[in-house]
Amino acid sequence: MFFGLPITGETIAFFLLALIIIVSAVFMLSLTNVMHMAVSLVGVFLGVAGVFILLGADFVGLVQIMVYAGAITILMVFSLMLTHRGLGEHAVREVGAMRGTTTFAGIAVLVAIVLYAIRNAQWPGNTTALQPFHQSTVTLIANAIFQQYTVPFELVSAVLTVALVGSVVIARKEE
Amino acid sequence: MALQPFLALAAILFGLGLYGALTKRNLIIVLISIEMMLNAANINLVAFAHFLPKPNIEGQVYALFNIAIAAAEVAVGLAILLSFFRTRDTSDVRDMNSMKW
Amino acid sequence: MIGLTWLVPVLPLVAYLVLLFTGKRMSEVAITTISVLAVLIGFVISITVVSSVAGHGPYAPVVYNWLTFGPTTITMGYQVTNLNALMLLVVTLVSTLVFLFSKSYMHGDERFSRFYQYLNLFVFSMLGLVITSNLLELYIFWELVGVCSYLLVGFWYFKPEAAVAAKKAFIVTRVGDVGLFIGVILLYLGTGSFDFTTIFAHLHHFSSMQSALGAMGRDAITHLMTVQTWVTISALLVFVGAVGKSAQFPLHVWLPDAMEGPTPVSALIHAATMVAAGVYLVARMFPLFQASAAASETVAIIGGVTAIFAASIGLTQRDIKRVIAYSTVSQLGYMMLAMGVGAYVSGMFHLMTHAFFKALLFLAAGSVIHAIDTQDLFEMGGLRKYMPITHATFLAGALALSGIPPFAGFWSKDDILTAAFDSGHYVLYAFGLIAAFFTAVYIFRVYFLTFSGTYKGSKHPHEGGIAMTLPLIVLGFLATFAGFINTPFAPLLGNFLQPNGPVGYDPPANWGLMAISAITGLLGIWVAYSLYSGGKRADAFAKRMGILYQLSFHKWYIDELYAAIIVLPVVTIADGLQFVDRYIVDGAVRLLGEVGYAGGVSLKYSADGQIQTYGLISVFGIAIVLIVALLIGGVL
Amino acid sequence: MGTTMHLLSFSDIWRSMGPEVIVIGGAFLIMLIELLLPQNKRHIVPWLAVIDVIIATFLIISRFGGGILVYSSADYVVDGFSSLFKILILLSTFFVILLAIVEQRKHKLPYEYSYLLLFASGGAMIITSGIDLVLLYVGLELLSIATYILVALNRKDGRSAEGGLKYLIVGSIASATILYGLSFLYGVAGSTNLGQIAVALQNAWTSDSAILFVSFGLILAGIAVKISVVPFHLWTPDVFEGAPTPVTAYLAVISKAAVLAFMLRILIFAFGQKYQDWWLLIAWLSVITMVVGNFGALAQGNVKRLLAYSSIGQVGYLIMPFAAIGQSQNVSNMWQALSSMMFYLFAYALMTIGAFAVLSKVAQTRGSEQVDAFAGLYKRNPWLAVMMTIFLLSLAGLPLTGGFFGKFMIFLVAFNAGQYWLGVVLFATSAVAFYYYFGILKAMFVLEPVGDEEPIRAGGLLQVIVGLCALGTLYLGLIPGPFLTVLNNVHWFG
Amino acid sequence: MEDVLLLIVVIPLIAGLFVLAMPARSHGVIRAIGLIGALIPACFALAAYLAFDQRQINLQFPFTTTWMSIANAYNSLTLHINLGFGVDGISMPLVMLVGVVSTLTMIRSFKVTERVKSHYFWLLFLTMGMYGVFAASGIFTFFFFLESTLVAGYLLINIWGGEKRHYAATKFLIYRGLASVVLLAGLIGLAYVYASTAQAASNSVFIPNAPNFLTFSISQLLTEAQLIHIPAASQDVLFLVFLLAVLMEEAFVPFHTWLPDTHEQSDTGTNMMIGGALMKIGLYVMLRFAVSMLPLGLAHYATWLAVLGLVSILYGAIVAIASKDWRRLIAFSSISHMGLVLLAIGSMQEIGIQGAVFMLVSSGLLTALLFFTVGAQADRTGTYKIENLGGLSKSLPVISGVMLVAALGSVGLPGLSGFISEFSLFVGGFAAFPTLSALASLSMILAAFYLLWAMQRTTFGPANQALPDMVDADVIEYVPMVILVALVVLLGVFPGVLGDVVHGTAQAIAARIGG
Repeated sequence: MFFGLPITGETIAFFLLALIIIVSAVFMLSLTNVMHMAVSLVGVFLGVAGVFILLGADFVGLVQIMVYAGAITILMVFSLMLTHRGLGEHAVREVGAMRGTTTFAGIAVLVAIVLYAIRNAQWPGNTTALQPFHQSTVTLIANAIFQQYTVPFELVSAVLTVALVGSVVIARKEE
Repeated sequence: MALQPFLALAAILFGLGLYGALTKRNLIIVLISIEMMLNAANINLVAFAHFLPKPNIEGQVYALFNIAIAAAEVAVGLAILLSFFRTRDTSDVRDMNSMKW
Repeated sequence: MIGLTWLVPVLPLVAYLVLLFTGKRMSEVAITTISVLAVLIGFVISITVVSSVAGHGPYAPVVYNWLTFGPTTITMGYQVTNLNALMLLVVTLVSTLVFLFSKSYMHGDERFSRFYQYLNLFVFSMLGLVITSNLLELYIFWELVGVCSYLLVGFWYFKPEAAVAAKKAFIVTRVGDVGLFIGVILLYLGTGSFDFTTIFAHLHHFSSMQSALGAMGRDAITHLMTVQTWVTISALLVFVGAVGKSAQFPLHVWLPDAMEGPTPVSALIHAATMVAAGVYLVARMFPLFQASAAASETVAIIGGVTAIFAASIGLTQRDIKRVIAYSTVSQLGYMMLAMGVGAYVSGMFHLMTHAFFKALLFLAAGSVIHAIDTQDLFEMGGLRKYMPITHATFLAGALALSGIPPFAGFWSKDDILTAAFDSGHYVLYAFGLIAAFFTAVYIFRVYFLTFSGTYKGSKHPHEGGIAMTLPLIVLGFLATFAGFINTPFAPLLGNFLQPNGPVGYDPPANWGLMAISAITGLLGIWVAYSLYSGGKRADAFAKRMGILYQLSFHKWYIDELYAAIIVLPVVTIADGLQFVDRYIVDGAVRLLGEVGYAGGVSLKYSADGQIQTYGLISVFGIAIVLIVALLIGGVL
Repeated sequence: MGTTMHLLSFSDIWRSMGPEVIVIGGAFLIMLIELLLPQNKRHIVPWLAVIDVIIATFLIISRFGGGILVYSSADYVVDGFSSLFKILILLSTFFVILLAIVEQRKHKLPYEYSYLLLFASGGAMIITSGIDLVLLYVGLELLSIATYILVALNRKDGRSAEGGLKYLIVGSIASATILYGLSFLYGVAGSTNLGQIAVALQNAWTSDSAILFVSFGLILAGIAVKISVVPFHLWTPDVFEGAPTPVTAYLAVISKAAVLAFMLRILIFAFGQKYQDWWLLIAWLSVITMVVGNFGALAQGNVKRLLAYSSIGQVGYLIMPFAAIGQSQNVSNMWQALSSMMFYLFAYALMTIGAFAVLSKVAQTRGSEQVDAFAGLYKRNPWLAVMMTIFLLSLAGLPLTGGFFGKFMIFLVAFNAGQYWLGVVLFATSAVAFYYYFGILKAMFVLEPVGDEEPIRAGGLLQVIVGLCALGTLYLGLIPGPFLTVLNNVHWFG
Repeated sequence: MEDVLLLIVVIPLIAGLFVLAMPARSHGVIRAIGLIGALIPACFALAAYLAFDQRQINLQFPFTTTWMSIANAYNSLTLHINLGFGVDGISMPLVMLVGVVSTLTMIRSFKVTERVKSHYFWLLFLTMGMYGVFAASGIFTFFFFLESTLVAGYLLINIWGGEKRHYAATKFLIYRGLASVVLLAGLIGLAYVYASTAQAASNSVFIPNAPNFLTFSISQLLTEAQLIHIPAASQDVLFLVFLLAVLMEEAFVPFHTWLPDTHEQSDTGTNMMIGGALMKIGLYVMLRFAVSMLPLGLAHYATWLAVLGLVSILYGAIVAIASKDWRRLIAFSSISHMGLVLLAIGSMQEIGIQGAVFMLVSSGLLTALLFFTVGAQADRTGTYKIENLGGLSKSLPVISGVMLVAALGSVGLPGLSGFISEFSLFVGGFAAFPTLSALASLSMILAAFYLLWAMQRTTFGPANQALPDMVDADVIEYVPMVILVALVVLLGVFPGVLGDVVHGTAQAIAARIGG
């Protein structure tokens, strides 16, 4: 038993992934070298993708890897490079201890409350199956998107268009 | 495997993201931290989708939508950042202080 | 003619209005004619009224509804009683003479018509006061005469002293008026009426007052009050009004200062009529005072004290008018003394004779002042030969004042002294006697300093015209002979005033006391003669008297005392409170405003432009919201 | 769910979301037209947007009062309140676009604003009708992302980008918070459909109350950030100051209206079961929002920031009915609360947009947004001064104006719910607000113009905007009857 | 006659709009319109006054039209809000007072040469507001007009005032603003409490116009006040709310500091309007709502009322002594006088209530007259500081004389309107609080002291050499002075002209409060 959980392959996998995510996240927040940050960022996103896959959401996991670990990370790194003279140098002055502690305390309270609530809730029992769905998640997702979620799906296109046009309008050089 | 560990993980990630958003000085890192918060929410959704008494796919779909929107958000954020950088030559959060009081 | 009584006060009012609108364009003669006619007709009517009343007794009031006032209705109207009729006669007579006198006295003044306006208004108010049928109406006219007095004292407003004196006269009498005001209210609350008859009727049935008292139960004081104390308090408050108007101690301070007004004003208002209104009020409210022994006693004591106190000041004043003014105060004290000991008829008798001889003295003094333009006794002298008529009439007035038989003052003053003695007020009797002595001393001091010796001034003195001398002569006649209407041998006035049996206390004649008072008067004249007819002895005597002289000369320092214990504290408190108002009350308000504004400023600066600060605050906000949410849910 | 799924027919889509289709589809179309038009013809683009808005508005109005239409398969509902919200949104968008046209003549905003505004409004409209978490969230994000861009649109002013970035950071955190909260809702209920959530939650309160409270708190906090409830309001003045004035008006009105609709749906519909417990929390938020908003404005010299704080205060008034609902004795109170909020929202929209319109003109000619810029406005342009007076008096809550009547209705709600103190705080804080509103009034009427005394010439379009807003403000204050009748007859699904 | 009140309220507004339509430079036309716009309603008011039925105690000349309806305002009942007017014995005299004061202010403001157009517009607007306040028969109508006076007053002070006018105007605004807010809370609370009581009582008592229990109609509330009694606890709370509002509105100590500042900084016309009519609103509210509709609350706090009144009476009178500026002096004097009204209301006597109306009217006229004359002399001397004046009787006999009349009227001289007012109030006061009233009567002496002392320093004594050459009142100035003096004398000599109108209503109120 580990934290009250039976030690199975899944459990081990989960804790490994959790470790990766949290450590990467902490690294990302504490490192000052931009390249190191980027690497740990990828760690976080990949870890999350792993969690998704562990939860049977293979498609979502894949999208996570492609969008986050791929596209967004690259976008970030490019932006970092664009807004910085060199890659190796220290990114910026860091936050003061006082501010850091206060922020940490506030967030700690917040997270503690959420954790407390999570712990006290009566969640449904364990699902043993790795894959609870009887069909391929892709099919299910496709069905859902094109039947139940048609409207949001169409809207997302609007969101993306807005983002695209907006980014262009704002980021283009003054004519 | 149970639900709580996933939720706990998400909560912690949410907290970390929030912490990053509120303490990091580089605007890009701030934006990334916000993405981490969104990721936390996605973990929640996917975990719920998995562990619900009647597992349903809606959580996963929701997560997918979120990923798409988050990407759009990041793109816009970076665009505005570039515009800001162009006029101010800085990407420090603390330099966003021309408007106060 | 009795039906025309209302004309008596209305005629001066008409005259007032006529002068108000057209006076500026009228000649002095026209103004005087109108005014004198107005009061003269009133006088003639008054004579007929008196004769009617003498035969008929008091008439029922004639009233009109004025205002619905709670459960009752206030009426306005007039009533002819014996007392009123007498007063009408006295007031119109003196007014006529003073009006006439003023023509010469005020000749050439640029506000001649204004002067007559005020005088007419005054006479209207005074006559209204006299014949009113209810207490509220009396109060109304009471205040109006006060205002006229204010206006007339301040007639020469550009003299700072006159301005101050006018204000002082108004405010000091106002103190008394407030007492009367409250008294009227208390009587109304107790009896449910302002009508004299109703009020007096209730004084014999306390039950209705008892219930009114019960209704006032919310106030602590009323728990301690019985109906008797209520009556006493009401009576005392009414008397306070009288004290103010009649310049009784301790509210006498305004009257001497009021001499800043033109002399005819002093004669009419501050000697014969208005100041006597206090006495008249007590007489009019006589049943009330009879219902309260304590109140009557107070009236007597105040009267007696005032008589001797004012007389003692009169001994040393240098200003001719002030001496006579103190004399007035003193004589009014006599009248109050009479009222206090219950000698209703004696008081009214003295009021009447005093009106004649005091008006005479003032007018004579006015004649002198008019002739030589000074009021300082020590700048006069030897005027006997320049102004024979003035001298003769003044002498008559002085003798009347001193109580030398058979002049008018003797009979009335002696009546009072007798009443005081007979009713057992020996101390007050002694006061009265000493005051009588002082009276003779100071008035003959004036007489000797003015008319005997040699003239010290530069201006050539001469008699005024017929308008001046005629009133003097008429008044001189009255001062000499008016006393005979109520001698112990023939108490005509007593019979007239008491048609329904005796009112108050009417002492029998006492030859011994008469002799004593006559001798006292003669003694006083002798003292005055020895001190003042021959030059320097007075100064030596003054030195010998030392502190007493100083006390008298400085009017017992009452003015200074008031300045120190009333005016100064009030003004100081006012300044202090003004400071408090500005810096503490308003300061608190401004502070509150500033605090609010500072709150705004601090909120303004809390937005420091740092997005992460905003985020941090929001995080705390979220945490608080969560905690509250969980607390509400009963989970935490 | 999933078994009885069927596809939406096109007629269903048209009947349920015709206006949204017109707005968003129109936005796409206008985008294309803008690309195709030559540079010198592009000035017609905003007018196309205006026409689009007008068409959509008429469509809604023509369908108004048609009862409640629920499209369960599309998780979409068309009820009276959503229609009113949409009318409000489109009306405000109409004014904002016109104002932007005016503003553009001086500032050369990129023409993209016209369809960005349409997209944003489309998102806002979706929020008012959606009853699915996904749909609501996507709508919210469409609105948010479009407004982030709009705020940063003025590239010549560095403050614009800064404001946009600030808004983006705060807004994204808020979105993430809301999303996080929504995820718990989904987890407990097992569905993203609000109707099903509401049903599921009825049973879940006994077992999972803690997590539901957390979910509620997170969503509330996120919403609070978006509509700038104290203490989540601090970004507001900065962003308002940075944004181009039309966009500021947009943020102040439409964003808030849409998020209020969101709040209405989620908090009352989904959490309705336990809503009675929340009222005190919301009441306190309302109170501190009113107090801080109005006191914060006291010391402001910049009119835009002042109006930002003022709008914070107004939000306090707007959420008060939510608090009162919690104390309602019966269902009629809820109707009253909803209609009072709706009424005030309309009044608020008109007076706020009007005030910003006047401000934009004054700031333009004077080159300053300070209160001093208004000095002597009455002499320089009486029309603008009088109109501004109407808006300010309405904001301050003086009778004859929509602002007063709206506050009055909210006041009645509080009284009817027995919460007298809330009503008293409402009017007490608006009395404090007199100070700064009348400060502007004073500047306009009392003070002499500083610098040049040249009359300000307001263009016809601006006069139309301002005039219409003023007319509407007065109409709502003088003759609120017809609108009240409309409000009395609308129904809300939930 | 039914619409007369509506016309009275609307005509000034229409005139104001006409003024706005005029070119700014045509001062003559603007002034004429202003005068006509105030005169016509004043004539209507006079007609109404003469036609007033003294035996009837309901609101007369009722004009009511439904303005709007709010559904579900009280439980599921609909609230109908009326635009309504109507007057009774309390409000009729005050409407008349507004007519007199506003007309004369228009005449006085012929002297204003700066921004004439705005000045007349706002004066007319203020006139409308004050008519509306006194003539309103609905809570909503009342409040709406009350707030309109706020705006007009603020701008009138702020534009045409003295050196520190911004400060004074802001103070005016905040104080009266807060007061009106508190008042609104009280008014609506009153309506709600009456609604719930009426609903509860409707089984046993016949309530006209049921089942619209939540009503904003003042006449309906007055009717209900006779039929049902709302719980004592509610009455107490509501009464406190009203009391607080009135204390601020009417500038009672310690909420008074705005009034002296306001008066000190305002110009003469504004002062006449504010002192002459606007400052009567607070006590009108007290009589109209707190006294008439909350009898138990009144009974509970009667002593407090009296004490508060006494404090204002003495405080105002004493501070007035030390006032160096005529306008401050008048302000404190009016605080003192209004305190007397509060004391009398606390007495719960019919006479006290009658006296209250008398005092409101009388003090309105006298304050207007005082401000007018003080302003007229200041126009010539250029100063309001008492110490800089002196001997004005010489050069300005008419103005000084009228000033003296006004001062004496304030002192409570019989024959002028102040006397019967003070007298009635004191009769009421003594009937319930002899000790407090006795203390209050000190103010009669103090009033004589400060007013006559100020007169002595202003009009008496040698002329101050520093003063310029002056010309006495001109024709335009005669009109207000003559009319006001005539009215003051009329009321003083024949108080029945006012008393007959007031009596019936005062009696009805007294019956309600058991006085």
